Amino acid sequence: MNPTDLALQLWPAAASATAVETDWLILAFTVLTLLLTVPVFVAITWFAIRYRQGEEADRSHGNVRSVLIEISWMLIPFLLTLIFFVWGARLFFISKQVPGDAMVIEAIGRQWMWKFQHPTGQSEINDLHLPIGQPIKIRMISQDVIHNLYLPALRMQMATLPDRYTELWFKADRTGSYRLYCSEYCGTDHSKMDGNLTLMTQADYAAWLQNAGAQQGGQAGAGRVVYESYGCGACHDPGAKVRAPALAGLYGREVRLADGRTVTADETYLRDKILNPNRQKLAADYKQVMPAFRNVIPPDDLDRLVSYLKSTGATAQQEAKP
Amino acid sequence: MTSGTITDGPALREPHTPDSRLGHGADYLHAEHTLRSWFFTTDHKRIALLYLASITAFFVIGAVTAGLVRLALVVPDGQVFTNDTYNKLFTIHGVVMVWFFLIPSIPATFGNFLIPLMIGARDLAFPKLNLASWYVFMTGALFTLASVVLGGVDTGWTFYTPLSTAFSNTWVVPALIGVTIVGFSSILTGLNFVVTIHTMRAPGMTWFRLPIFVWTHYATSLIFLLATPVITVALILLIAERAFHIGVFDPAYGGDPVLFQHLFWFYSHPAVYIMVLPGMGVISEIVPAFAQKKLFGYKFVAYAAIGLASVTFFVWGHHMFVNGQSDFASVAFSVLSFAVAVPSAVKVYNWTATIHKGSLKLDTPMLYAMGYIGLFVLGGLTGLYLATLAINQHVHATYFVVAHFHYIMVGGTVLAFLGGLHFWWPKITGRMYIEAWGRISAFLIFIGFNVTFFPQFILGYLGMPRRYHVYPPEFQFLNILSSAGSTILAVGYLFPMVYLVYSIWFGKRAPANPWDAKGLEWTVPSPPPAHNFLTEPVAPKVPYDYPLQAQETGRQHS
Amino acid sequence: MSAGASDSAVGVKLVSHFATVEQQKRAAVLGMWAWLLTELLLFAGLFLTALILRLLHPEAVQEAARHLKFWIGAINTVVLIGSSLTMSGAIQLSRLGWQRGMVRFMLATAALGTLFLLLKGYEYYADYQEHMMPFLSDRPYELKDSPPSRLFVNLYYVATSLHGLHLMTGITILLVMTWQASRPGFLGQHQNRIEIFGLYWHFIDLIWILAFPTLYVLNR
Amino acid sequence: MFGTSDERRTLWRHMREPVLTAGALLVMLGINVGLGATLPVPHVWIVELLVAAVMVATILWFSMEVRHEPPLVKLFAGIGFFWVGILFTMTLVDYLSRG
Repeated sequence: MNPTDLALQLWPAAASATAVETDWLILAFTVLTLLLTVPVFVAITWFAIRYRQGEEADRSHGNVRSVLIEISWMLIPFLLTLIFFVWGARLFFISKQVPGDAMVIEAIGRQWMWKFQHPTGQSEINDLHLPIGQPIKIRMISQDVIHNLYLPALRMQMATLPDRYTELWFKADRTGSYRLYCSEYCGTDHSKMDGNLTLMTQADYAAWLQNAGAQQGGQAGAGRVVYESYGCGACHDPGAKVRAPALAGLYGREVRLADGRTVTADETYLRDKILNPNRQKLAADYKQVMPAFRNVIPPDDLDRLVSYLKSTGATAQQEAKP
Repeated sequence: MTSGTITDGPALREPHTPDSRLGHGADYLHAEHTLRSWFFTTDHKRIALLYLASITAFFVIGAVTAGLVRLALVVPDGQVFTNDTYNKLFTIHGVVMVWFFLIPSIPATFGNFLIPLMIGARDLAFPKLNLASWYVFMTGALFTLASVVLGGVDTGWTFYTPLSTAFSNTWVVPALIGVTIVGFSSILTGLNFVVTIHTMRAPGMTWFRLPIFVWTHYATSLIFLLATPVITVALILLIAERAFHIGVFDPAYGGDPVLFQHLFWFYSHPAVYIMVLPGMGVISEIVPAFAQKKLFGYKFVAYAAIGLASVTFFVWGHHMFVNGQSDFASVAFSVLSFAVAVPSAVKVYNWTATIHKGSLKLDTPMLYAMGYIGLFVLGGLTGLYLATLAINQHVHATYFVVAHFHYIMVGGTVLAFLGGLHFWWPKITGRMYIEAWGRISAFLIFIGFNVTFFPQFILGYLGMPRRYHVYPPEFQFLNILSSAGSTILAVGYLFPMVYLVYSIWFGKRAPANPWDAKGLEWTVPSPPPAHNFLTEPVAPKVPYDYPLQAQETGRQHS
Repeated sequence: MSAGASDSAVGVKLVSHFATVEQQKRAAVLGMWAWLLTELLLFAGLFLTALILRLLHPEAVQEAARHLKFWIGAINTVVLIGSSLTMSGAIQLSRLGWQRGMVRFMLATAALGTLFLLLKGYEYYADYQEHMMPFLSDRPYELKDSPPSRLFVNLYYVATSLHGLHLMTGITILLVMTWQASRPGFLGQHQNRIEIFGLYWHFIDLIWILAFPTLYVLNR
Repeated sequence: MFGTSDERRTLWRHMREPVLTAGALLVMLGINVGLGATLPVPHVWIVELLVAAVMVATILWFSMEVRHEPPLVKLFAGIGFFWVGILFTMTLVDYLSRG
């Protein structure tokens, strides 16, 4: 189904179970809204006709238990709407708990385009092809201002912030072509920062990966190039003149710090150390000599570099085992 | 009830002779005639008119830019303007409407004019400060207006960093300086109202004899005082950020752009209640007057105003559910936002109960009031949709949000403003407008508004993001519908501008109390004398002492 | 020589739109307190920013705070506490109607305020010498290896200059008022102006009492 | 400058409270400066914050004479701090719970 085929659409397509449940949520909420408002509208209209000045009508007033009335129309609607708070919060929490087997797509927002990178290394601009029936996590960051990745068919959006990773996940269950947008105003061509989200079967997706082949070689392979181009090896390679910590096998290991603490060299640690080595967490027995790469290395290069470092970690661990 | 003879003839040229019973003294419009007596006046009534003229001008500017935005959106491919022009247009619309129209609208005009009259005071506590606040307002507003029109600003009225600080190439700093200055005018107005309501009430005018209009303005003034300084400092930091790269909001140095959003919304969410509460005050005056019935649940409505003004400070994070705020904070802000429904519901149900078994006159102010109730209810409940986390994840920053806040701000504030304008027009000018025209324009505005903004709820749910100049073609039909509605709305707005101005010269003389309304402002001649009361005002024993009233039991009457 | 002996009548002249002097005085006091509310919230935004910076970048903020002139800040606090004392003195004497003594106390208050600003100016100068002005683009920054420290140092300038601006306004008003108050008959008509201004002055003091620990002490 | 002993007594009667207040403030400042200069224990900032809070309360209560004011002014003196509390608490709810 192509969204552009529709002249007038009144309800958006839903491509995941969460999206369908969100629709039920808003429909049910609308029913409650009507229950709460229609009586008011009808009453106002009816009173306006019935008690119009000059109309004969019974205007005598009996006693009214006003405190009881006031408290009931304060609390009953409030408690009823709270049901929807709970329901909405439940869905929200589901959307925050990423399953362990989720496929990770790296997304970068910049003025004014999206760049998506598949786990196998292929990347695409503005458009995104994804398989259904598989949890997908989009990890995203911005290179400049705040953007917001919005996937209406999945009823999902998340801001991309400069220098901080955010994520959203979903499990689509319907193939088709849908829209994706930037929904946080980001400057001149904000409204052109959109594209198509194509959801396909797993087989089609595999075929697409084969054929699309935008950038083969994978993240880690590309990361090796980054490693070379920034001259990291000059200090970090074994046998380098400057004594810097070896990086092979670093990922996932415990690192003893100068202040006595021990931290795990996870992804955040690697990123922090590259972007701003002085910030904290200086490794024990080393002097602080590394320059900061904040504002030097673009986020996509950083992603590749970290992938590379992770892969060298995995290799080293495999070698160490036998 | 009536005072003075009612004759037709030119109003502004001939002083109105007040009832001999009340002693002598020219009314405030004719007390002095020089230009100086207007621009250096310390009379709260004249200052209210200065504000009325200025905010009407700003409303026209905001409305014209809105019209241009709607014009651009008739076609999906953005052929009418360049993207930059479009972005500047909606920024002007937002900045002008929010800061130069909606925030001062009801408080600075009707609040200024009516609070001293309603509480039985000769003036506000600090008349010179009142005049100063108008000059501060005009300085800031014209400064900003010059920079958004001459240079253009393309950040949207929200000024989010780092777009506004590091990436926009437009005149952001002058616009920010102007908005900061206008903030001081809000603070001075709020300060004046708070002090006036506390210290200037006539003997016997206890808190529970005050009209709800005064209560809601008291609540509004508290928000002015407590929220405005925070946006002032946020804007100062933004200016320093842009001018000196101080970096606190700049991620390039480790600053946090989300912190700006916190400071911004700490003000800007309560600012919604700066716009809404005075409107509720106006409606609470109109409904009893046109039902000739005592306001139902007076104390609850009064406390609800204070309740709204307090609760609104705990909910700002619902603007940031998908902006990188922690999940825990989002849940906390979400549940607190639902609490806003309680005092809002109190207001709406009590107005409805007031109409029950009343004796209704469906004149223009009442038509606006009824329209207000309907639109405010829709706007308020769609606000609860937005406070629901899962729904927000879908409709955040879409046209659903645009529709929602226009239902609150146009359906709420503007309709209340127009209702109040018609209701107090005879008091302010001493002239009656032509009733038939008033009713026609009320209907036009109600219909035009709904045709304009209801399709935007659907557009938003379909997923059309806000601030989009170029949009997918499948949204064109609803956008055309919305733009068509806006032309009806525009005609509806033009009508009152014509017939109200016409009435100043050619309208029938207004009696002191044309609506048989209660309240001290209706006990003085129309227009009121320069010193408000010619005899010592006597506070009513009971507020809203209309002929019809429900026998409310279960609590003590004060 | 007796300054106090020249007692003058103490009172407040009624302005026409008030019913009583009592009402007029209450309005003035409440008005100043309402204004001070806004001042508090204004500075609270800056203190909150400082706290958030501390949470986000603890080490950098500590490092930056250690470069601030702790002792000048402390001496300045003493100066402001002293100025509060002289301001209280002026208020007390105004109630007694001791006009000349009051004027001297007011001058002393203005002098202490000015001393604060001079010390602050010297502090800025010392900061400049030590390359601690990261917002100057053409001057290298001392802690350039720690970008987040810039944020805190810059915030320090925003906060202290905003406070300095308030103090400067206060001194200007105080001097104008001293000039008016030195003329005969002032206390008979406008005694409450001294009290109202006193509230403002004490509040600037209060803000500094909060700013000093927030910027200089807590982050060490 | 105050000639007669009568006048000096009157003066002292009126100045006793401001002088004592200033003295108390200076002592508390001394404590904070001492703590800040020596940093005797970890988390000394808690103590410093408490001392600063007491200093603020002292200025409000004595220097600004809130204790002699009617309840309304007392409310106004306190309400601002309550609102500062809202601003800080709700913002920290976000920052302290970020993963």
